[in-house]
Amino acid sequence: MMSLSRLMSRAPAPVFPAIGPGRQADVERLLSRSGLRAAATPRDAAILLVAGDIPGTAAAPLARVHDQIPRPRVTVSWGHDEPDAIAARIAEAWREVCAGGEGEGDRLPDEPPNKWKGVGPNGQGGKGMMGGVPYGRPMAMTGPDIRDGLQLDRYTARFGPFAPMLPPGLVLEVTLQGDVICDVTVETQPFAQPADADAPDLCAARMLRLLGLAGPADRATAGKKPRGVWMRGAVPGGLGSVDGAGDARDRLSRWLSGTPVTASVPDIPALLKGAEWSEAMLILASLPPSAILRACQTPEAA
Amino acid sequence: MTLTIVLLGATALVGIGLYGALSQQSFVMLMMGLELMLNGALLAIIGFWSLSLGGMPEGQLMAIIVMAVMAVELAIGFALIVAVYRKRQADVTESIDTLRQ
Amino acid sequence: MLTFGIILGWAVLSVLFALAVLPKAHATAPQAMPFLGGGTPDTHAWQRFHFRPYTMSLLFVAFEMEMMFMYPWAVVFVEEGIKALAEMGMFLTILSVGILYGWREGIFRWE
Amino acid sequence: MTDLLVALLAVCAVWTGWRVFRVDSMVRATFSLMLSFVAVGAIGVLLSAPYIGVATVFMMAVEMMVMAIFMVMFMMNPAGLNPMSMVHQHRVSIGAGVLAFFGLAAAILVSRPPSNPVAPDADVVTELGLELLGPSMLIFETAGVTLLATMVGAVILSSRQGRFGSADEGSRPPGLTEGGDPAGQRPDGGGGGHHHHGGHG
Amino acid sequence: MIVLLALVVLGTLLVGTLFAAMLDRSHLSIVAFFARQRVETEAPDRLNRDLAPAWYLTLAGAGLSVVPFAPGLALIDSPVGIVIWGSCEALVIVTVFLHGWSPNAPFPLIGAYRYAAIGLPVMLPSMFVLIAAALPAESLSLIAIVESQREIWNVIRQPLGLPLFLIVALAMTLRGPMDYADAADIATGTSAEASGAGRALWQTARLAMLVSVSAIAATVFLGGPLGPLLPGPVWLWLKTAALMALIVLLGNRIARTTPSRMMWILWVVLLPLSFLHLLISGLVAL
Repeated sequence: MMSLSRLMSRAPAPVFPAIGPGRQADVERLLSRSGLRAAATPRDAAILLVAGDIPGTAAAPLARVHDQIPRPRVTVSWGHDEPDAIAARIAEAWREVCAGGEGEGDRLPDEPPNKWKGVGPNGQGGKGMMGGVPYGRPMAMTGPDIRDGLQLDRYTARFGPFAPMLPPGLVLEVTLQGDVICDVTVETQPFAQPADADAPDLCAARMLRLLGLAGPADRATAGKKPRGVWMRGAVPGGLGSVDGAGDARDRLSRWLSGTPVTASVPDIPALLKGAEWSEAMLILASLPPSAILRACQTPEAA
Repeated sequence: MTLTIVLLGATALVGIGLYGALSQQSFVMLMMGLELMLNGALLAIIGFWSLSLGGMPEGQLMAIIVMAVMAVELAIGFALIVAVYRKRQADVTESIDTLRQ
Repeated sequence: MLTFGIILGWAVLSVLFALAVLPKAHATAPQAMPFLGGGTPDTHAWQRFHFRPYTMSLLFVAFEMEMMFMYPWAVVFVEEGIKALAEMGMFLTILSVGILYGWREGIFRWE
Repeated sequence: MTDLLVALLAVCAVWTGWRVFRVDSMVRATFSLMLSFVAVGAIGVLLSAPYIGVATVFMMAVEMMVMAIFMVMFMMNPAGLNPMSMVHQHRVSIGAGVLAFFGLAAAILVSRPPSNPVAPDADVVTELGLELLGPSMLIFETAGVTLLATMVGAVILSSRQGRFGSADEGSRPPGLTEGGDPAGQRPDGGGGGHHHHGGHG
Repeated sequence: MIVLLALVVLGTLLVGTLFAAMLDRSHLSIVAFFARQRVETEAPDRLNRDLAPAWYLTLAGAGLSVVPFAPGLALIDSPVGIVIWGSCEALVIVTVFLHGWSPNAPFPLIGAYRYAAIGLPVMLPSMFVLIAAALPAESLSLIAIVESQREIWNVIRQPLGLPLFLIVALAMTLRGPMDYADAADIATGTSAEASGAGRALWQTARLAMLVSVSAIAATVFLGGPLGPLLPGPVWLWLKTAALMALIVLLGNRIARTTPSRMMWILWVVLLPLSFLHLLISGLVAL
C-alpha cells in the first residue's frame, strides 16, 4: 500500500485553478511546469489552487467548485509567494492526498437543490410529464430557436466564474439549444488582470488549448515556439470579427508571431449570440483579457 | 428443431413489435415497433435461408433488402416527424402546455 | 461459434473487470452538482437535445446502406473485373447525386 | 449445442425487444432495440450467415445511434426522469400482439418447412457478390435509386435552411432578426437569404 | 492453440495499453485515479455509466482478436474480419455517446452529440479504405488481406489508405484533431463528470482501443506479421508500436477545428478522397 501511494504521488499533481483578480498570467505560467497538471474539470483534480483574493461575489461559486473535487482534496491558497514556493506546496499537498485520509469536507450544506419526493402513480416528480422537480430539478422546456426554427428544449445555466474555457471571473448566463447559444448575458464581469495577461504568448496558448494542442500551448507559455500543424487554419475564418483587429484567425496569427493585439471594445453578447459553443469559446479566447473586461464594463453590455 | 426455435423467436419479435406499434401514442415509439417487426422478419429470413433453402444467395439478398427497408423507413419517418414538428410547432407546444397542467 | 464465443468472452471479461475496479459511486448534494465552472443550472441537462446536423444523420443512414452491397462486391471484384467496377461506379454515382444535393442544400453543417 | 445457443439468443432478442416498451429512458429503449438486433445478428453468425449476421450488427449500431438522437429530440421527458405510461388502446394492442404470436406460431408448428441447411464449406459471401453482380444486378441498382430517393426526400422534408441558401455559405448562422445580420460572425452580408426566419407554423 | 492465441491477444492488449499510457505520459495519473473517490452525479443513468467503459474495452479486445498474429493465424478466423472491425467502430460511437449521456450534465451531453455528429461520417472513409484493401485480397478476411501483401504492402499500393485510416484511428481513440467527445472547450466533454476509477477505466479503455486500431492499421496497410528474419508476432508488435507512436504524435500536433467545420470537411473533402482511393485501388487490383 505504501509503495502504491508513492507511485501515485509521482504522477503530476492534478490542479484545478480558481484564478482571482490579477493572477491569470501567474497561474498559467505556473501550470505549464512539468510536475503539475492543469485539470479542466474539478472531477479530474485533487488540489484546488486559489490564486489571489477571490471577491465576495465569487465565494459561493468557489465553494461549489471546491465541493465538486473528489475526496480526498486539498486547497492551496496562493497569496504573494514565489511560484517555486507554491509549486513545492502543491507537490506537498499531492503527496498528502496520495497518502490517503479524509481530506477537506464540503463547504456547502448537503441539501438537494429542491426538495423532492416521488409523487403520482408512477413516482414522477410532479403533475404531468414535464412538471415538478424530479430528483430536485425542473426539466428543460421548449422555446424558440434562432437557427432553424425547430423549437426544442432550451437549457439555461450560468457558466463561470471559474470555467476553464472562459476568462477568470466572467459569469455568462447562457441559454443553449443543442450546443448553439440562443441567448447570452454577462452576469458578472471578469476579474481585472494586469497587462501581463495580454502577452502574445499567453493569449496564443489559450487559443491553442481550445484547439486541442495542450503540449504546444505549454511551450508557448514557456516562451518557446509552439510546434503544431494547421494551427491558424483550424480557426474558422470570419469568426469574431472586430473593427481594427481582424477575425479570430488574424489575431491568433499575430499572437503566434509575437505581436500584441489591441482590440476596440466589442459587445460580448452580440459576438456570442447565435454562435456554436466551440466557436463562442474560440471568440472569447481570441480577445485579449483587457478587451473583454472593457467590453463588460460598458453599460449596455451589463 | 433449430428452425422452429428461430421462427418462434421471430414470431415473438413480430408480436411485440405489433403491440408496440399499436399501443404507443407517439409516432417515434411507433417506429420502434415497426423496426422490431422488421427485426423479426430478418430473423425469419436468416433462419429460412440457412436451414431450409440450402443457402441460395437470394435469401441473403432478401435480408439485405429488409435492412434497406429499415434504413428507408427510418430516414423518411424521421424526416416526416421533423417536417410535421416544424409545421405544427404551435400545436405541439400547446399540447405540451395542456399536459403540464 | 468460436467467433461468437470469443467476443462474448471479451464482453464478460471486460464487464467483470469493470465491476472489480469500479467502486460504488457516492456523493453529497453539492458534490453531485454538474460542473459549470462554479455556476448553477436551471434545469436537468437531459432534454430534447437539439442535435444540429439531424438532416445529415438521416442522409447518412440512407447512404450507409451502400456498405451492405459493397462488402460482397469487394470479394468478387477481381473475378468479375471491369464489369464489377462499372456497376459499383454506377451505384456510387447514383448515391453521390444525393450527397451533392445535400451539400447544395447546406446540410453538412450545424443547422 | 448450437440449438441451445440459438434458443438463448432468441430469448435475448425477444427480452430486449420487450424492454424497448418497458423502460422510461428513450436512450435505453433505443439501445435495448439495438441489443435485440445484435442478438439476431449473433444468431445469423451461428447459422452460417457470417456476413449477414455481422453486417446486421454493423448497420443497426449506426441506425440505432441515429434513432436515439431523434428519440431524444422529439420525445417529451426523454430520459424518463418523470416515469409515465404513454400508451393507448393497451388491451387491444396486447391482444393483437398475442394473437399475431399464436397465429404465426401455430402456423410454424403445423407446417413442416423442408430441411436443407447451407453446405458447411459454402463461401456464402462470394455467392452473394456474384448474385449481386449477376442475376440480381437490377435489384442492386434499383436499391441505389431507392436510396437516392430516400436521401433526397429526407433532405427536402427535414432541412429548412437549405431551401434558401446555397452551399457556399458555409457554416454561417442565420440572422438574429428577420433578414438581419448573421449571428456571431461576419457582420457583412449573409442574412439576405433568411427572410422567412421566425415565421413558422 | 486457441488458448495460446487468446493469451497472446490478451497479453498484447495489456502490454500495448501500458505502452500507450507511457506514450501518452498518463500512466501514473491513471494509476493515481483508480484510488480516488468516484463522484455520483445528479440522477445519472448508472447502468450505462458503469457499462460504457466495459463496452469500450470489449470492443478493443474484439477488434484485436481479428488481427492475424502470424500468417494464417488469427484468434477469430472469420471470413468477414473487416466487417467485424467495422461493427466495432460503429459500436464505439454508441459507447462514447452513452458515456456522455449517462452523467446527466451539460458538457458531457454536448460532447456526446458532437461525437455522434463526427463519428458517423468518419465511418465512411474507414469503410471505404478497408473495402479497398479487400479488393486485391478477394476476401473480407484479414488473413487473406495479409496474404495479398506478400509482394507489396498496401501502404504503397494504395497510398491514400493509411492517411485516411489514421484520421479514423484518431476518432476511434478520442485523440487530438478528432477528439470531439472530450474537447477542451467543454471541459473534457464526455469525461467532464467522470471521476476516480470511472475516469481511469475510461482512459484505460481509450488506450486499449489505440492498441487495437493500430494493430488493424498495421495488418491492413503494413503487411501485419509479414517480414524477414523475425517471427510474425514480433513484426506485428513492432509495426503496431510504430503506428501507436505515430498516432499519438499526430494527436499531439494537429489542431482541432470546430465540429461543424470538421463535419463539412468529412463529407466534402474526405469522402470524395475515399471514392478516389477506392477507384485507384480498384484499377490497381485489376
